[in-house]
Amino acid sequence: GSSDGDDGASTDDGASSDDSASSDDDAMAEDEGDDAVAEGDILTGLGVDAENKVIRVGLNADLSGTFAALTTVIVEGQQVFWEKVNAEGGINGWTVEPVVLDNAYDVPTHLENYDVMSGDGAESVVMLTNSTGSPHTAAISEALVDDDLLAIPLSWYSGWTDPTIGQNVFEVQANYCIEAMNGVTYMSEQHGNKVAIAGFPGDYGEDGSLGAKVAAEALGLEIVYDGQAQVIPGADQTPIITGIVESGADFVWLTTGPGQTAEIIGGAAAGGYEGQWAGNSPAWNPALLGTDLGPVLDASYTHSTYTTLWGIGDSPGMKDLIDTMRELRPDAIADDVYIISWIEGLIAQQVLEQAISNGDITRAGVLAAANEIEVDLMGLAPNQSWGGEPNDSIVRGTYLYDIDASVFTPDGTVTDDDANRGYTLLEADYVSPTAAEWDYEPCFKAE
Amino acid sequence: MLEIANLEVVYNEVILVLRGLSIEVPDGQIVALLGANGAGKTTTLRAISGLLDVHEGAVTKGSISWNGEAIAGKKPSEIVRSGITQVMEGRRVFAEMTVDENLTTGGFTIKDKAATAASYDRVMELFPQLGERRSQTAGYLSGGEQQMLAIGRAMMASPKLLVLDEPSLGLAPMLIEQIRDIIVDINKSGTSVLLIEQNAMMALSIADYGYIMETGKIVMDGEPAKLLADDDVKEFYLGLHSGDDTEKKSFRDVKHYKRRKKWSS
Amino acid sequence: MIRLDRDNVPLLFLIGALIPTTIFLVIQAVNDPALFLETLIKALGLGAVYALIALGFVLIFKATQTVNFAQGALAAAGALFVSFLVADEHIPFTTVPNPLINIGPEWLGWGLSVLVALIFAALLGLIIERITIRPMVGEPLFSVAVITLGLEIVLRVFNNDTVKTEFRALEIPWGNGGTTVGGAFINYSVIAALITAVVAFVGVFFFYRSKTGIAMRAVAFDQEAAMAQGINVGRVFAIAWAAGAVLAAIGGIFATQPPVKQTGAVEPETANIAFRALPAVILGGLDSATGALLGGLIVGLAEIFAGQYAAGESDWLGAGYPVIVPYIVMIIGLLVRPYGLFGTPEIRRV
Amino acid sequence: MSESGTPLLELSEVTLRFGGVTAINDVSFSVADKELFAIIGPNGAGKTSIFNTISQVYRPQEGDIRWRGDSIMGTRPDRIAKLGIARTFQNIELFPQMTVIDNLLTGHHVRMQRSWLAGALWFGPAKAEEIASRRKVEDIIDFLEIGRWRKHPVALLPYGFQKRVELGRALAMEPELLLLDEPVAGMNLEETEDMARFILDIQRELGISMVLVEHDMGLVMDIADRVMVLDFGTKIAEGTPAEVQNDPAVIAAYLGSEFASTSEASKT
Amino acid sequence: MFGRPNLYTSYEQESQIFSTWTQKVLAAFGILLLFLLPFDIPAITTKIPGTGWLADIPVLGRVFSWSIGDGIPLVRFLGDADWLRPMTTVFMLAIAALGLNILSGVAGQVSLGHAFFMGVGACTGVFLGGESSEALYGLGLPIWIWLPGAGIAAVLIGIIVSPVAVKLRGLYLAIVTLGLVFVGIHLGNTSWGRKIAGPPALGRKYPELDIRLWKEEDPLINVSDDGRWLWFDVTDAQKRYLLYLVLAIAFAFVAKNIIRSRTGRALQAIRDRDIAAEVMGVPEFKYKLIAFAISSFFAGVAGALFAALSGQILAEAFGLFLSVEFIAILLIGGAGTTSGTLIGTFFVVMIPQFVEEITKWLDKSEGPIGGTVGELILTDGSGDLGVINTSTVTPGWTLSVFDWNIVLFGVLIIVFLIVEPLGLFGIWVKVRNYWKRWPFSY
Ligand SMILES: Nc1ncnc2c1ncn2[C@@H]1O[C@H](COP(=O)(O)OP(=O)(O)OP(=O)(O)O)[C@@H](O)[C@H]1O
Ligand SMILES: Nc1ncnc2c1ncn2[C@@H]1O[C@H](COP(=O)(O)OP(=O)(O)OP(=O)(O)O)[C@@H](O)[C@H]1O
Ligand SMILES: [Mg+2]
Ligand SMILES: [Mg+2]
Repeated sequence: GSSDGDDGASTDDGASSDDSASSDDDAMAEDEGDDAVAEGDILTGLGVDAENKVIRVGLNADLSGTFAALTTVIVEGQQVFWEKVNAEGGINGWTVEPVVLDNAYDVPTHLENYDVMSGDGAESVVMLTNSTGSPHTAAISEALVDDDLLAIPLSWYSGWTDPTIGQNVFEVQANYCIEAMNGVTYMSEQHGNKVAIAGFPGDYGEDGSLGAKVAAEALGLEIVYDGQAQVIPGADQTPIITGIVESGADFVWLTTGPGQTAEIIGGAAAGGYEGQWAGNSPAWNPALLGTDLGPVLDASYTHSTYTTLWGIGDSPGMKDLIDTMRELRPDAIADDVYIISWIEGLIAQQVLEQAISNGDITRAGVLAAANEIEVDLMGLAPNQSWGGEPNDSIVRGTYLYDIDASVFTPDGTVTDDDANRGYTLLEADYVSPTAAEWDYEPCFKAE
Repeated sequence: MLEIANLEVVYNEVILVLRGLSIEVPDGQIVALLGANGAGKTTTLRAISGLLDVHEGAVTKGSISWNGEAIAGKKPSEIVRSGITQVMEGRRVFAEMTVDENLTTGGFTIKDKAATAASYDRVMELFPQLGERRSQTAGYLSGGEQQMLAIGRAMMASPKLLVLDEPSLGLAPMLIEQIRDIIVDINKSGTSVLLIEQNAMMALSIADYGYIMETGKIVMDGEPAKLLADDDVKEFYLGLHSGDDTEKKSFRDVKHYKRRKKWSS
Repeated sequence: MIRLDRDNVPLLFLIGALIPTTIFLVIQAVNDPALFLETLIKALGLGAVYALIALGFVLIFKATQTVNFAQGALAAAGALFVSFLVADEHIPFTTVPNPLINIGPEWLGWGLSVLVALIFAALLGLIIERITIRPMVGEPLFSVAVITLGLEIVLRVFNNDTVKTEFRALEIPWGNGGTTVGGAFINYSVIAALITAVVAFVGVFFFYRSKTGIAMRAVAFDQEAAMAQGINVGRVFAIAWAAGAVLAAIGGIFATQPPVKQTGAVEPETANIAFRALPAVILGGLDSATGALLGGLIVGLAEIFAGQYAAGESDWLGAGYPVIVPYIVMIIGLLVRPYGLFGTPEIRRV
Repeated sequence: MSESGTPLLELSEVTLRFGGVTAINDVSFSVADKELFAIIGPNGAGKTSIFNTISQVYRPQEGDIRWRGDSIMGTRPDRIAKLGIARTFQNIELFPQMTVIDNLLTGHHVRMQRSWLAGALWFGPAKAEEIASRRKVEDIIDFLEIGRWRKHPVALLPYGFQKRVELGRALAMEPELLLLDEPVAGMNLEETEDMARFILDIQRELGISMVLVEHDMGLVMDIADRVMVLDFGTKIAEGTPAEVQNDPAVIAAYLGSEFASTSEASKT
Repeated sequence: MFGRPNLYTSYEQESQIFSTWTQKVLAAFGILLLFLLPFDIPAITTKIPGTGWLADIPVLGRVFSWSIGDGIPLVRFLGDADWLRPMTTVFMLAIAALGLNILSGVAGQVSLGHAFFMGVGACTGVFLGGESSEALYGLGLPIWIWLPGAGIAAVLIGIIVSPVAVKLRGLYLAIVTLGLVFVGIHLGNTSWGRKIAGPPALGRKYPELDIRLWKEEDPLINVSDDGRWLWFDVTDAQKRYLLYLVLAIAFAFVAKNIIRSRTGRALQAIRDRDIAAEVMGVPEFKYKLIAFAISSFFAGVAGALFAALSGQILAEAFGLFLSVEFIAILLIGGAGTTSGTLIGTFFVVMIPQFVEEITKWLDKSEGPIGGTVGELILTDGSGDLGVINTSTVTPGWTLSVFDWNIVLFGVLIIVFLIVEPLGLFGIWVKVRNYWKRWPFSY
């Protein structure tokens, strides 16, 4: 974890001058945080503007790349979250300023942004509340450890819990692998024991496919078609469709993107396949209900995810989210991913609260605080803590929803009372026996 | 009538090529424009037909008017429609297209189908060699055949003013004679002709009026008879060496030093 | 008799590869005729969509000698226009309701709206041509090609991020419905694509024999000489781009339908149809309408058949191998004919 | 120097067809050392095609071409250049974006040895060779009086000078035989005289043999040693200028009435 | 010599890259500056009065805020972490671009497959230099093997595809090479491809840049950790910068030599007139092959450096966009010239940085100029006139700053080619010609 106290907390040789020249304009403020300064009783460092009592958190997010449609909304939601927090007086009087940089879903750009956030300039931060993408987060994970920074990845890869990086990369919610175990278990209970699997290659796709296989083995299901790592975005999916149709599976577990989900389900339906479908959370997009496939999906798809969804349930977190959005962004479309924004925000808020009460908001201090607490996600999702063993910090509960076109309000705004993107809850915080017993190990290993 | 007055043309915003050039082509006449390589003949022609743009050139001074209307700055297509057609230097046939298709493009501006057909027959009559290669790809024609095609293509537009940039380039002696007759023919049928030629003898033999240009300016003009009588024209354009000796000198005896021309002093 | 010299080797190779393939396919056809027929029809449908996109490429190439790399973005934009007019029922970029959608029976209103969408596509093509291509008259062709790459980048951002192209339905009246013939399921949109491709092909084919068509080619080969013939190069460019954009839009609409996609909705990926169709254009020959049609069909057949019958081999072929099948077919084709099957060879002569 | 008896270049019964067109039909001729041999004939007679067969851009279907007694049929064009056959082209084929110097240096390419790897490192042999070549090329530039253009891209040069540069590029190849395709087309008399002077100097002082294709009969008849006349790809006459000039077949097919009247030009 | 200011006294002098004294001094100064750029060098210790407003200007302000504030001079601005990596990227991309310039700019063989060859280099690098495990291949060899090896492997692959490539012309070639890019990314999905490049969408760790004699523990020269070089404290990022700078200079020198020597002329001749070139004694096939090989070598090495800079290899990174970026570099810089290529690379990499700086500045500034302009073009999506949206989601028809960055890249390519088809180099030539009045007086 937080090893040798390097540039973060200690005073090093650099220009440690706290000369009176600091009365300069904005641009000057940046070299203030060059080293640890005691402000009142609180130890501050890089990423903090002690004079104005501002703490900066970073979002290294995809705002113009492959997942921009999704990520921009999440980032916007988190900005709303901080607006609210700051309006209510901040965290013990400290204002939180989100620094948003676009990684364009590109690893070199992610690294460039990370250099900025981990540096000592005006955009340095104490933690990253969003680090979009798996290869991207993997590329910075070692640096996070070196820099005493923590990051919340927008990626549910099962490897983040790894002890070497798990105290810096905060996996939030169940991972793809656990999700698939739960999903396959649930589906087999409902629909039968012949399962087909199809997914992308790589961390996401193969994590999900492997999770499905683990569950299938534990439950004694028959894997009639194995499409692990076979689905390639942009390619014609005929081989997979052919495979699924010929397999005669009772249900199919997909770890794909919405486009491929539609492609495969539509193709299989045209080929006469009549089984059921389910998949990891990213495989679904409610907009699909508005397409020609709407009826098929309504009848046969089960959506799995890690959290409660917009307007479903009456947890305090959901109430807070909806109220805040209604107040600050009344025109925004009601979107389930705001829940992710809120979860990221809640984690950062509670971590910073702890750090302030510890009297240390240097990077190392924040990191230490984060590993001390259990965050309360206010019913939006299972609570979580990271400090202990991997097995203790893994979340094992997921949520399952039935897709229901009749409750689908396509462009419902946050002020709509019955804004619903087409879900009815089947199971909340569902933990399958396989998932409950799972001993930590990355399902999909790169090395 | 085409009138060019005090024309100045600059390439690439730095290279001044025409320095106050003035030329007139009265209706129904053949006017010859002679000059050394690089004098700016082709540039003059580009200015007339509006093609300077393509070469990063621009008219910076002076005027060009066609039947009283200023045409500098107009689009090439408009200029062609107003009756000026040219045979471009270096043939410029559409290499990938057949002979027939090349001729079709020549008649692009003519709507009247019968007129087009008539022009086509005329071209075929004038250049029987083209007739034999009608559907052959133009790029594989010999140099001279391409030249014929270029002239034929221009004739398809039945222009009021035909501008020819070195039509005799690369043609066999017999064909040069033919071309000369063709030009006279075309002229007789009412088309004015501006003829740019290196073959001064041929050009002056049919022209009504002649200009001689050097480095962007007209240095001498007049009736062919007057030009032919000039010593410098005789020496530098006709190869008839000075004085009473009207015998053409052999190339083997060409001196290794040159006499200065009086106009370039 | 075929002599074995350097030029014949690829040809022999091709024949050598075709014979076992044919035998394999014949066996498959006998084995399961319904599946074979279904695959064949699907392949023809995909081929028709490729051919439509390819025709758009050819049209623009024939006038400008450049490949329009923005064709994909134009396809997506065209499909978006339809989605605006039909699903959202208003005129693009405004809140003005689309009055046509309620005229007559559903299919009529839809058809009229599509027509309007195509007009919008043509306008978009014209605007793009006017702003970015017209100033390049007389400039090096490769620069123009790269301009279209720049256009692709810009248009894509507008398509994806401004409009948020997330599964916007086109509400095609027949949806992904179809009929069953001889045990094979045929999507109506496959039939529609085939008919449209043939109609477009015939149109383009005859256009090239007209005077304007010849003028267009003249412009492509030598802009200056064409101007000197009185051809209005700007007008020719405009016609080509407008027509190219319309063909792209038609291709884009079909690219959301079976057999290409099942959803009948525009998504960011719709724009990729152009890159998928590029091999078809090159295989057929960049400047040949016939080539576009045949190239499209060949590539479509190769892709779908490979996807259907080589599915078992995907481990060593690599998952998603159908994406690169078109490129492989293209490279083999070019080995035999460097200018594609029907392309005009450049005149090289001294 | 070739041994007496073997001509420098010899074409025997060469026939070249393009589909239905017979561009060259059973043509034989030979060029001796230091000779200036001219080929004339109507447009499309096959003159340029003969050049193209000699440089092996076209492969004739029949016949044989020998260089110093050895057949060069099937040799690649760049090998032909290396043997010592240089040429100019009917439609200027300079490298338009390169400067005059670079065009000439490219001509000298065949006489340079250093590989691309030596060039990449520059220092040492490659540099020495570059500078030596540059010296040779400067001599040619002086000889052709194009010094003032040396650093201009050739595309911007007036036509006449481009023709000169093309001649210079061919000379830079240090050839033994030079093929000139219409070197004075498009030139006025003054420039034609210059070009004639260069051609004669090349023949006399450098001792290079030449084959000349030209429609300017004044020039051809004055400077050629021997003339061959082609019509429709077939040889119709060969001999000294005087013989050819008075051959009725040649007059009918090519010269026309006008040529006979060169001497009476003043009458017009 | 025709009224030129530069009079040469020998062909030898004229043949040098920097042929006059002024040029030599300027070049030496420039290179020295590049070497010093990443370091902080305190020099001016007092503030300059009346220069406060300088700090208000984007980009420049970053520079001046230092020199005004703490008396640290101009060169400090790269000391900021956020400028160091982009500059290192410039050097790395410049190597690849120089290679493509020889193939496309000089020899006229337009290739959209440059990213593919970079990918080949990157994969070879990780195969030779990476550690093996049950899921991955790797030989763990030192950098002096894997870096050149990356180039050589790319050359070998280049030679394999050249029989097709050499036959093709113009856009046919461009599209076939584009196909290579797709094929290359696809190979990452095969069972053996992922053992080299790592699994798709996750990638694999790249070998470090440390220079070792063989596989021993302690590197000869440590590049991957902070440390002391001579009398400087150097961070790993600065070390990498210096390493890449040295490589870029070496490759630029080689590229320039190739272009100005016999080979370069032969390539240009083929570009301009292939048949004529052949008749002049330049074997077309051989030289196209050489051009392909050289370009692939540059690409291969650059590809390995690309992945090393990320610390990670990912097959998807070597996609079409990268290839397009190179074409943009060549065209913006001016195809065919070495200096143009270098300028073009700098421009293409740095433009997004500048755009970001400027929007940030506009967003924050309140002053008379910045404030008004900011208000005019920025919007928070509330329906005012602005076209640049400062929020991340973009309601309505405005684009976010991040989208604008991409749009601007596209627009820049378009505008550049329309305004100056010869690129930055063309602009430079024009400016120079005004002064030299070349070649005619006007
Ligand atoms: N595009 C161009 N850019 C720069 N200079 C040019 C351009 N075109 C021509 N020039 C220059 O303008 C001058 C005149 O050229 P022009 O072609 O008009 O001459 P010309 O009289 O037709 O010569 P020729 O008899 O050789 O055809 C020449 O010196 C030439 O170098
Ligand atoms: N590559 C080719 N393909 C088809 N036909 C050709 C080709 N090259 C030449 N020809 C034909 O061969 C004949 C001879 O052409 P060539 O160019 O040799 O004539 P030439 O004697 O040089 O004529 P000119 O004096 O007009 O240049 C012409 O009829 C021409 O059309
Ligand atoms: Mg001229
Ligand atoms: Mg000829």
